[in-house]
Amino acid sequence: MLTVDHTTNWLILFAKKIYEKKDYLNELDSAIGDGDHGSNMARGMKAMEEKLKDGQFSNVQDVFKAASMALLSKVGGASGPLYGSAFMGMAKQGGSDETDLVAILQAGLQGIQLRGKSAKGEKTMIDVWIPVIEALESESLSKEIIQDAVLQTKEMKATKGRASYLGDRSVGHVDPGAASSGYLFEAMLDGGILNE
Amino acid sequence: MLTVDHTTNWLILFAKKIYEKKDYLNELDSAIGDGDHGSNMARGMKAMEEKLKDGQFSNVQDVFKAASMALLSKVGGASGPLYGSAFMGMAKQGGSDETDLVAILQAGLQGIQLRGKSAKGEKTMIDVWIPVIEALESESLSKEIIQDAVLQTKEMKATKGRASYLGDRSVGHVDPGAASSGYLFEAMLDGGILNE
Amino acid sequence: MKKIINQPSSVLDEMLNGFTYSHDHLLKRIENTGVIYRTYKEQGKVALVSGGGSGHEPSHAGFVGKGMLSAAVCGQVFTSPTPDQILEAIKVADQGVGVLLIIKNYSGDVMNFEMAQELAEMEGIEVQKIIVDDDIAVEDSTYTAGKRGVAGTVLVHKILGAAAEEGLTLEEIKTMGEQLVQNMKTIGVAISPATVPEVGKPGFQLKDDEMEYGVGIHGEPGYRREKIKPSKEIAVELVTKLKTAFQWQQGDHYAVLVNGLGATPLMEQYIFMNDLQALLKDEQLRIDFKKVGSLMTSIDMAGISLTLVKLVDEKWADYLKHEVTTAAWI
Amino acid sequence: MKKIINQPSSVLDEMLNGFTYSHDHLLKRIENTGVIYRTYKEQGKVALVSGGGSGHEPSHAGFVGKGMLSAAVCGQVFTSPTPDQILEAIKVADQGVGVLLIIKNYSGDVMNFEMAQELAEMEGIEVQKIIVDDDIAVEDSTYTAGKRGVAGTVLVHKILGAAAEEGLTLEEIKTMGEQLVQNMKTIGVAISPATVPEVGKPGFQLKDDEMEYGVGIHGEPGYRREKIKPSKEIAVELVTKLKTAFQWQQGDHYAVLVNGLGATPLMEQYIFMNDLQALLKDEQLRIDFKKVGSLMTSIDMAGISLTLVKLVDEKWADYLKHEVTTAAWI
Ligand SMILES: Nc1ncnc2c1ncn2[C@@H]1O[C@H](COP(=O)(O)OP(=O)(O)O)[C@@H](O)[C@H]1O
Ligand SMILES: Nc1ncnc2c1ncn2[C@@H]1O[C@H](COP(=O)(O)OP(=O)(O)O)[C@@H](O)[C@H]1O
Ligand SMILES: [Mg+2]
Ligand SMILES: [Mg+2]
Ligand SMILES: [Mg+2]
Ligand SMILES: [Mg+2]
Repeated sequence: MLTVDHTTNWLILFAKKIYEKKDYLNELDSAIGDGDHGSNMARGMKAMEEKLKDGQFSNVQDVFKAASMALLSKVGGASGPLYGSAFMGMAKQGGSDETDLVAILQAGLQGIQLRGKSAKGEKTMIDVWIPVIEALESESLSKEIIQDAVLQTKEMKATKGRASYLGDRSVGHVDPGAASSGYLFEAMLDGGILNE
Repeated sequence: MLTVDHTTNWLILFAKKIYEKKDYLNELDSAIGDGDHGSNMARGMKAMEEKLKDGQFSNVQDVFKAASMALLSKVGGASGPLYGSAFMGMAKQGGSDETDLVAILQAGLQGIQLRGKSAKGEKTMIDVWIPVIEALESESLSKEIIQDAVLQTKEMKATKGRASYLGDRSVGHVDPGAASSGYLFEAMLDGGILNE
Repeated sequence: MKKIINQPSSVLDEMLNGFTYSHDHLLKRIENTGVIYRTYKEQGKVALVSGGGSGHEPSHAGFVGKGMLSAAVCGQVFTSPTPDQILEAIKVADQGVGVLLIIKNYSGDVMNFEMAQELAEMEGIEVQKIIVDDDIAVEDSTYTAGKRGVAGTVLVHKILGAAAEEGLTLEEIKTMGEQLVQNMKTIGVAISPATVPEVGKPGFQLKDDEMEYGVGIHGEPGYRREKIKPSKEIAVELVTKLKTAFQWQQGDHYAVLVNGLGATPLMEQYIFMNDLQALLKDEQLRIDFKKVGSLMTSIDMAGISLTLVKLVDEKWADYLKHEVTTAAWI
Repeated sequence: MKKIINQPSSVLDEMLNGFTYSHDHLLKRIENTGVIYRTYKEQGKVALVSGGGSGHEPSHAGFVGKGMLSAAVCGQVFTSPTPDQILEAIKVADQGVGVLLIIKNYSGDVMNFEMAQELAEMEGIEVQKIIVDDDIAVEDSTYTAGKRGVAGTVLVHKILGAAAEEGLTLEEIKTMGEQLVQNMKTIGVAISPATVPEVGKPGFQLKDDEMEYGVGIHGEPGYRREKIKPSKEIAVELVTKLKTAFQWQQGDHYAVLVNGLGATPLMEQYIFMNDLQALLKDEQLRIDFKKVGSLMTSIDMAGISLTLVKLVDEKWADYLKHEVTTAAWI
């Protein structure tokens, strides 16, 4: 079961990873996008961290909602509404059942897909969300699986987002949003959410 | 005595020298001005040559007048009105007496000075005109004297024209207008004006 | 990177302050946001709101004013603004009869503006949107995020701004906007790249003698890179692309915009216009409106874009000439 | 050299053709000359004529129109136009009550315009002149050709243009112009040089981290070269120079122009304006008019200049705001 503390801890670990990897994410985005994914996410993480540290949350739903609002109002670009919609979906699902992590992540994925109209294999962040959720369902989620999913985007050809303008030239580069989503799930493992 | 043929021949030799030295004059002007003196003069020479070749001139005055108009209407910048005024002064003087070359050149010099409000030693074209006229008066004009006058401008500090903005940094460079005036007088010698 | 700035991270805030100060007789900024709105209001008229990432100055804030936009939302450099700010802009702009959002077709912009639209509708404001995708450098296929929105967007501001001032309804303006976008195409060429202040180095590289056709206004890749050509040949390339896309007929009426990308002097823009003039004459098109200037830039990118609008609605030419009071439309 | 042009030698002609085509509802070109004149005429009003070398676009032809210049004479790039062309401009501009020449203080311009003045007077046209020398980077001494005329010239066009339209006499306008020039000072900074098309390489060199204060609009040398500084510090340097020159008092009324030199994006110009705003506030000056834009450029030079006008005549602020119809004044 997710608790307010666990969830907060998870998201703060996520923020830390993003700060550490900010330049790397910018570099990934420079290769196939506009070079700002690290800066965008870091800006959002800072706002999220502030909200999480200041806030008094009575339930998991409010934690996700706070994260969603912070990202929506600070990130902009494509990743702002996408992560914002993901956490908004997770908040809604968390409101009805805090115990089912798979259902919560699925609601997050659905949030992204409704907003981004994206499908599997288009070289976006959801190409990490989908295998991670599958592995979680079969109780086999590990850091390798996450990293593997991130790496898999390298060979994909982008058909959504800015990278799609590159056509075939997008092949051979890891998708920056996939990488940042990878950090989200690594933080989830590091936060010990699964061990509870 | 100047004749229409001599004078035309002189000016066409002048044009040739300018074409040959266009880049060099631009270079001189790049060092202490805006790098266009060669292009400016070449543009004017082309117009002058056309006028001289087309025209039927009954006297020397008309030759100088044609040259003046060509330069005035094609050169622009500082050298256009200066050379234009020089030839206009020469035309006026030539109209009253075609025999006295010294008086004609003096009228040309006066044309420059009235227009440019310049005095000796300000690192301009008149620093060639003045010694040339003096040498002509004492019947000692030679190419060395011309070249020497041009070179003398190297050590002067400009106080007129664009080069004046450089202050002390203008020292050490030959003045482009002095160089082009040098070619005018070399052409005069080459044209055999003095031998008549 | 050589720029007259202070901290790269404070570029947006300082620019907007300087902008608002410079034009305080026309417009205001909602504090702590990237929202610039005109102080001129007219009850009962539809309001136009646009915006997007910054770095395209004078777009879009330069077109806020009587006869054009009611408000513009300025995001971080090359980054779409956020829904909460867009919502603020919608609220300040609305004069009771609805707001039209003019969105350049980038995933980020579309998603953020759509979220703002949803939020505004929840607050009872009528909101419609049009999506501008005039850049024909990229094909609209299932393999791309669609065509990009570029310089033509400014002409959309102008035409729909006049329509709004004339009192057309939200529905009418939206319909006109959609028809306009379908009849508007742009294609550009870059000869040197832009440097985002926070990135500190150019977004792509071009050799000293290279140019690239079809580069996007955020430095998105174009369709061909080659040795730099004379203006005349560039004009032929761009006009040929547009001709194929429009399939025009002799005598068709068009409007034309030659747009500088930021670091390109007017001298070059007018020389290009001169080459263009000859080609359009050969094609026997009737040009009812022309405009030259750096209206939709890409920071300090050098290059130009060419926009043509087929004037299928005869009002458009009048609307383009309709008087306005803004910081940037002459 | 990377430019969107054809033959470097035909830059002027092609640019003027493109310019005239783009603005043919406002102005015309006298064939085979660099003279651009407004088609709007008003009998009995004084006509203003300006001009100079090209490469400063939109100056001066961009300011030809109702309420500003009657005609502009465009010379070769960075080269004064010739007297015969200036004479043509005077003749086409004169509406029977005389012509005022507005000349930037360069030897070439002054001499060519003065010759044209003499020629026009011989034809019975009343002509007066004012010489603009607003650039305080260079001292006015017997060791220089005087101070240079730069961006302030555009404000002279604007103020005197409004005065002419109001019906002031030639003598009155000339007197006002002289007073204006005495109360107007400009100082600039370049961060990268300009390339004259026919020369093909930059007029001077600056290292990747260098800037130079006081560079002229033809690349004339400035007064100090140093490592590039943040906009704030550049603003302090320029304002300090202007303060010394003006010796202003708290509460004095000023107009301000932040001018881009050609390749500098509006983003930087507005950031600089923001820094300036703070300094002018500290000085407790009252700023009655502000303007930002690339109005007096130096081809593709990057940098900015700052012009202040002490508004000793209260009409000047109104005249600056007076409506005009030109290609470039917004
Ligand atoms: N339609 C979409 N659906 C899912 N993810 C998307 C979509 N569009 C973009 N993305 C993700 O967003 C990432 C880029 O985010 P970011 O660089 O912050 O935004 P922007 O593209 O506006 O600069 C991409 O790497 C991709 O993973
Ligand atoms: N006031 C003056 N009197 C005499 N000669 C001058 C004066 N001003 C400039 N010159 C001459 O003109 C030359 C520069 O001419 P040019 O480069 O064609 O014009 P510009 O300075 O307008 O570019 C200088 O080298 C100098 O000899
Ligand atoms: Mg990005
Ligand atoms: Mg010169
Ligand atoms: Mg972005
Ligand atoms: Mg010159």
